Amino acid sequence: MSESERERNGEQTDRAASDGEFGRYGGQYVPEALMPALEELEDAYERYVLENEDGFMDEFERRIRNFGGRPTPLGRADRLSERYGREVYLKREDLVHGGAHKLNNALGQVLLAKYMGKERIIAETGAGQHGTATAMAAAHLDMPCEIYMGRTDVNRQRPNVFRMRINGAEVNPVDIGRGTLKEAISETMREWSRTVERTHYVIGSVVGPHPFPAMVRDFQAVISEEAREQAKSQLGGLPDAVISCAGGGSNTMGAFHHFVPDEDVDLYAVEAGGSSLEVDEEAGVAPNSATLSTGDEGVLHGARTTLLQDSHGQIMESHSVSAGLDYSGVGPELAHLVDEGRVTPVNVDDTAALEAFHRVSTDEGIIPALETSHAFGYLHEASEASEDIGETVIVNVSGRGDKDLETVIEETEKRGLESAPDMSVFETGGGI
Amino acid sequence: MSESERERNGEQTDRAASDGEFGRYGGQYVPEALMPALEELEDAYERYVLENEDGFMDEFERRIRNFGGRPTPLGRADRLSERYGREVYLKREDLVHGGAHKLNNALGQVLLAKYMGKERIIAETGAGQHGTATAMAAAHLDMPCEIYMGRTDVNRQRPNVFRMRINGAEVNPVDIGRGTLKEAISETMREWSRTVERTHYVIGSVVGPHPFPAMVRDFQAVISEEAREQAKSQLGGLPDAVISCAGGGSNTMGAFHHFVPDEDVDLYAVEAGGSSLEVDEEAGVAPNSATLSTGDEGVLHGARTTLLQDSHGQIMESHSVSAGLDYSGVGPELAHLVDEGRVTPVNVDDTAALEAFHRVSTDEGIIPALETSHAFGYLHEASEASEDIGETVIVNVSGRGDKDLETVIEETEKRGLESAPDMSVFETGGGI
Amino acid sequence: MGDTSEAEPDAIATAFEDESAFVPYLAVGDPTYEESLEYVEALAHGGADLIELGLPFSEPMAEGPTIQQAVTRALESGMTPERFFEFVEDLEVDVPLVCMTYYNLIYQYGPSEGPQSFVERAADVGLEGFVVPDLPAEEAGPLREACDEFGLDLVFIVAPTTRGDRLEEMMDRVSGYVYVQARLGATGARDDVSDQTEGSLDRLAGWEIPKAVGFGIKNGEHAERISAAGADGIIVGSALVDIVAEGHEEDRPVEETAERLEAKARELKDGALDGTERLPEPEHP
Amino acid sequence: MGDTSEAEPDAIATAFEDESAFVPYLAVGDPTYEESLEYVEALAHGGADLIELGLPFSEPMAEGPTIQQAVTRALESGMTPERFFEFVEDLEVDVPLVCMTYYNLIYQYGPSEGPQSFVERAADVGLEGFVVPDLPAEEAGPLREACDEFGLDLVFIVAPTTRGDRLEEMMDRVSGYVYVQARLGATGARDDVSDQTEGSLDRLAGWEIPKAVGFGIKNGEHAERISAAGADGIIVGSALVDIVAEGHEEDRPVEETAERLEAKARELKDGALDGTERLPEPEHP
Ligand SMILES: Cc1ncc(COP(=O)(O)O)c(C=O)c1O
Ligand SMILES: Cc1ncc(COP(=O)(O)O)c(C=O)c1O
Repeated sequence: MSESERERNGEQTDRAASDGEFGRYGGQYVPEALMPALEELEDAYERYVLENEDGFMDEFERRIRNFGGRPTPLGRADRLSERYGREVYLKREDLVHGGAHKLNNALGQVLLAKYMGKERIIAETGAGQHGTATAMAAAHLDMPCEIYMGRTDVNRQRPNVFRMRINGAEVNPVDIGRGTLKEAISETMREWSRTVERTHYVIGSVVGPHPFPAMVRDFQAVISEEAREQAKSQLGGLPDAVISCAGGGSNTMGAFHHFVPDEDVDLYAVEAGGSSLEVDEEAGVAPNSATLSTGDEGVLHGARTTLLQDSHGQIMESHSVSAGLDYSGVGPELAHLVDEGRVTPVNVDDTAALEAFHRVSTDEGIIPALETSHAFGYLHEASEASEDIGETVIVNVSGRGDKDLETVIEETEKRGLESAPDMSVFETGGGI
Repeated sequence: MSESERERNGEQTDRAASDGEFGRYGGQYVPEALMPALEELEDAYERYVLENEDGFMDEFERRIRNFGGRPTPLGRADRLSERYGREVYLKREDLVHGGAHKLNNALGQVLLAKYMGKERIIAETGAGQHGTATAMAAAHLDMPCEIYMGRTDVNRQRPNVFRMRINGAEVNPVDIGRGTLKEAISETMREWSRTVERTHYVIGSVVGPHPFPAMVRDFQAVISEEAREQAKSQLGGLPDAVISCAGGGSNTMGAFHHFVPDEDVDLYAVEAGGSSLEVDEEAGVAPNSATLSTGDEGVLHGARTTLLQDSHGQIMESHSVSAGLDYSGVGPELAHLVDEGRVTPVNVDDTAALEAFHRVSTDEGIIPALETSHAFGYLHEASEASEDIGETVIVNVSGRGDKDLETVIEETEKRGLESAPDMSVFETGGGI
Repeated sequence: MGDTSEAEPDAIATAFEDESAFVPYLAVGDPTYEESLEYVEALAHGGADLIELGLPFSEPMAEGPTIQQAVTRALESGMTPERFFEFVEDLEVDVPLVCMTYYNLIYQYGPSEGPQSFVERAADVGLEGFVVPDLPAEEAGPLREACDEFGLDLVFIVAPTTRGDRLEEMMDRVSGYVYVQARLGATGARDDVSDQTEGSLDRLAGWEIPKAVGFGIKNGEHAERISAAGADGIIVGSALVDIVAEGHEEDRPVEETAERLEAKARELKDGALDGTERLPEPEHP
Repeated sequence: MGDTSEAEPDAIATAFEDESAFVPYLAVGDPTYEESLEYVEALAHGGADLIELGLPFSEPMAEGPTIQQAVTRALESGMTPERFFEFVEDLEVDVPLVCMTYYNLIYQYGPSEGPQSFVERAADVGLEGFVVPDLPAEEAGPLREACDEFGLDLVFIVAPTTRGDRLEEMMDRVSGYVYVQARLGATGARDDVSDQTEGSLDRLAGWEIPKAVGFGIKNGEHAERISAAGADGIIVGSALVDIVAEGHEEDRPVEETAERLEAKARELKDGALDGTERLPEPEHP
């Protein structure tokens, strides 16, 4: 559908464009019961986050520094720089407490819930990264916390389940559908509807109804705020490009936000190409999670945005070797920046991401999350194809890969990747 | 044996007191083949580390910042402060790249080896924390790396084995004795003897022959250097006490070093009390690792120091629920500071450490390493017993506890600890 | 229903005329197209005054587990928006029919995006209106316009949390009836009927439009109490879907399940009727 | 040995008189006290000129796997420093005996710490000296003093890496003989005999004291070559310990293992003797 066709459809809302709308995306497509809560949250967002009422942002910044470990470094990747003949710098969100950028948002929202007088936190989680970050933030701020997680994910992400429990959170397995992130979000929305008056729902990415996409972006924007200053002082200027992996898009929006006005800085959002970009309409399955590249406009989990759906509008299952990218939607602001041409959507398949995982681990002594490995995979593919991504690039290292070891070993073996270290001698154990 | 008896024995060496001797401890009790390497290392330590030749320390500081994530925060523990009625601050070494203070030392030594023109790195590891830190540093600095690890430890610390392999290190299982840290150190010493001319041995704590104890301390001293400045600016002055867990003693010495001249700051080294302080002479087994509290002087792994030994001088097996504290010796400088009365040695048993692990995790949203949990265990016990440990205390959070999840769950269940979250619903899995 | 039973333009208003309307919900295509036809017709025989036909969406954000499972069964048996419209055409009932679905299906339908095509087709097959649980009044502009264009009603849900400005905005835009959510939470049959119902009905006292109460109504006694509290109708979903699910799981003959549905419908309708004849019982005697 | 075969004060010098001394090593108590007595005596019968008796230490930092395992077996069978001294007293051999052990055992022995008690007791049972692999010259002051006090020798090891100042320091302090480490690495029988041996012997050319070469000597041919390269003696450990280990694992009668040891000793001694009679063979023909 062309731009003009879209306009003819006359989609518009009654809210001001600044108010939760990003071009044609955004909005608040939620059950009526939640609307008053969203209004309350909008109000709190404006007062506390945007206007720093009661010193909210000061406290947030102090806590994300002293508890979260910010600022994270911008470090040069010596061997990748040599390998690709360009200056590669890494923004180290893997060093944030909990091992990923997720805490920036979780801590911000749990603190906001406290300022709002809420008594309880709920959150969904897929791979468990947002759940563990939320459990940590809730424990730190003394808020009861319940995490909803698909049963399949509970079973395959046990270490993260244990971390949440150890931090004192309840973990509620969701026995619906495929038992993964999509179902967990829906279930958390339902639970929120039931208990909305005293509960805050900590959404895990720049998705969901307004004000979540804007608010989560603002909490994550500390990434690009720091990176931009660090680039100026360490590199003597802005980078030519910023590369970031995109699931829901929170690390992406965080890493891009302050660079958006810098038109000379190219922004690459790297999605999961999965095993293929083809979809199986019949089964309702996309063997990828390349929403920005292959999806189209629709309404999911409270927002109008780009998503993976079949021709009827049923949401398709997404698939990626990386659980954190395995989601059928994407944040509305990111969808808009892609429409505008400001952000370039690209994608990298499972195998390329696994290869990048190993390459970065042996080259740099950093074990990136499988999600992050997609960003490195694109750096590699663009360099191999001699694409002009610039002299100086920043890769946002959204998280660490300790959580992915089992998956990586299994998937690496399945594919017989040659670049990977041989683990077989340790598989069988063996006595003394 | 009393102090005066010791003096009458007239133990002394031919080296100046400043040169690898800490009171009656220290020295270089190694095979002759290694002595030239130690001389070379002493020389390199003096030139590069102490005198910053070729800007070595500048490069170290830059890399430990941009790669390692320093400085780490000093953060207030709100709920522990409330619980104990004192100001509790946490020095967050768990946020260092790799998840523990270990990288401070590993990065320093691998960089030094590079400056010395060595071609290859070897290291021992017990729980795998030093091994993973060394593998990360070696990958970062492009040095081939082999890690020696007891077979028992290889089998029970598989995730760390995988992390090392993924960072490109070789892992050599040691099939001797009980197959744990003590054997791994001996084997690495042997391997070093074989290949000493082109190889540097990265020792993992403030133990071993001179110059290791002094050098490792200097690389770790960044902890107290930062903490002291942070205390002055955040707390308006020095703390009353610093509490740190002690295995070999590297995080302890790192956290204490710059406070040693501040006589008003009490320094507590918390050892593993294991299951009991009694020893089984017959079996050669100490069911603890409380070297400073219960051991006596002897010679182990290249240094005269305090150690766990039977009446004949045979080294005893140590035991602790925490693999990183499970060592029969301790650094000579720490032994000396205890003799001098500057450092107070205390210990906490397995159960108290496990309880502290859960308490800190639910109170603060930080999952401490089991090693670190001993330091928190002492804070708790001292507070319960109304001991005068001061108004303001800093606990050195030497590492994160992700690595310990399986152990903690198992040991918690075995003991039926009530304070711990119930994990049973997740044990059995269950379908959709 | 197609040409056999074309309802009049004021069909919804008529359905609420006796002030004790019974409004059942079923997921269309649950567990199969054919069975589902029988079940909906059984509800009509049992006394339904208006039927909410659920067009299954893969992410039923507002539903409890009972309806989620119904939706899953329906999708697995191949239900699509097009089939849904065929279903409406095939139905042999003469009560007004309302489509309950999520906005993405409405938005995606037809050659161009936007709700027009869907609404046009709905009008075509004789549907009277829509309930869209994820479309609050603020986002309903385009659908409202399309409904006006094709003469269909757009029902809004009023929740216990809805107050003040938002109520007024909704009053301006709602048509057909208002769906009064009896309590917080997703749909699902409950043993208790919430105290919040009366409060909600009080807040809507000035509204001209019929007020149907749903969420958690399970049996005749509930229906009676709600009706007695002043509701113009009662909406029942999960309690009926439970019968379908049970029939499916226990492999009952279609007729048996249809009979049970009809009996349940009768019980609920009777309860509603009784309620309008009595004074409200005190909630806490 | 006690009073049966008290060696003379210059016994070690005498042992090296023919410049082709054979110096075997065994871990005392491996696999049991009794067996070990037989094995050491077998070596004496096989032609040993001096015997290094290993007192097992739990952390044998300088040993390869063969001797580590011997040490483990000995410790498990209950070997202690006191039992070791009894062993020396029980031995019926008339060659000089040297104790090879690690410093902690020497340091801990007796009522007060420090090496005196150990050295005194060693002198008492008739030991002639010590080899302490983890005690470089720099740390040897106290032990050197105690040895002087009780008239025992202190042997140092010269490694291929030892050069310059350190050699001179060692020359000043060594007594008895010097243990020339043939190559880098821990102990253990190897098939090759290192080129480094000649270089090491060259560096020690000016030393008065006998030079015994060890590390990796496995058979008569090795012994011959080392001897021919100018060594005053050959030290053999692992190749003999291997025979003990094999006997233990395969449950051979003690006498059989003792015979094998004696035969191996004879082969090595003969090789050493042959070596002194020939010119060195070129290493790379
Ligand atoms: C390390 C990491 N990176 C990226 C993502 C993707 O999320 P987002 O696109 O919101 O940053 C996740 C989600 O779990 C993650 O854990
Ligand atoms: C987290 C942590 N803390 C403490 C220790 C103990 O070592 P040290 O006493 O040298 O700091 C270890 C050792 O592995 C460790 O991993």
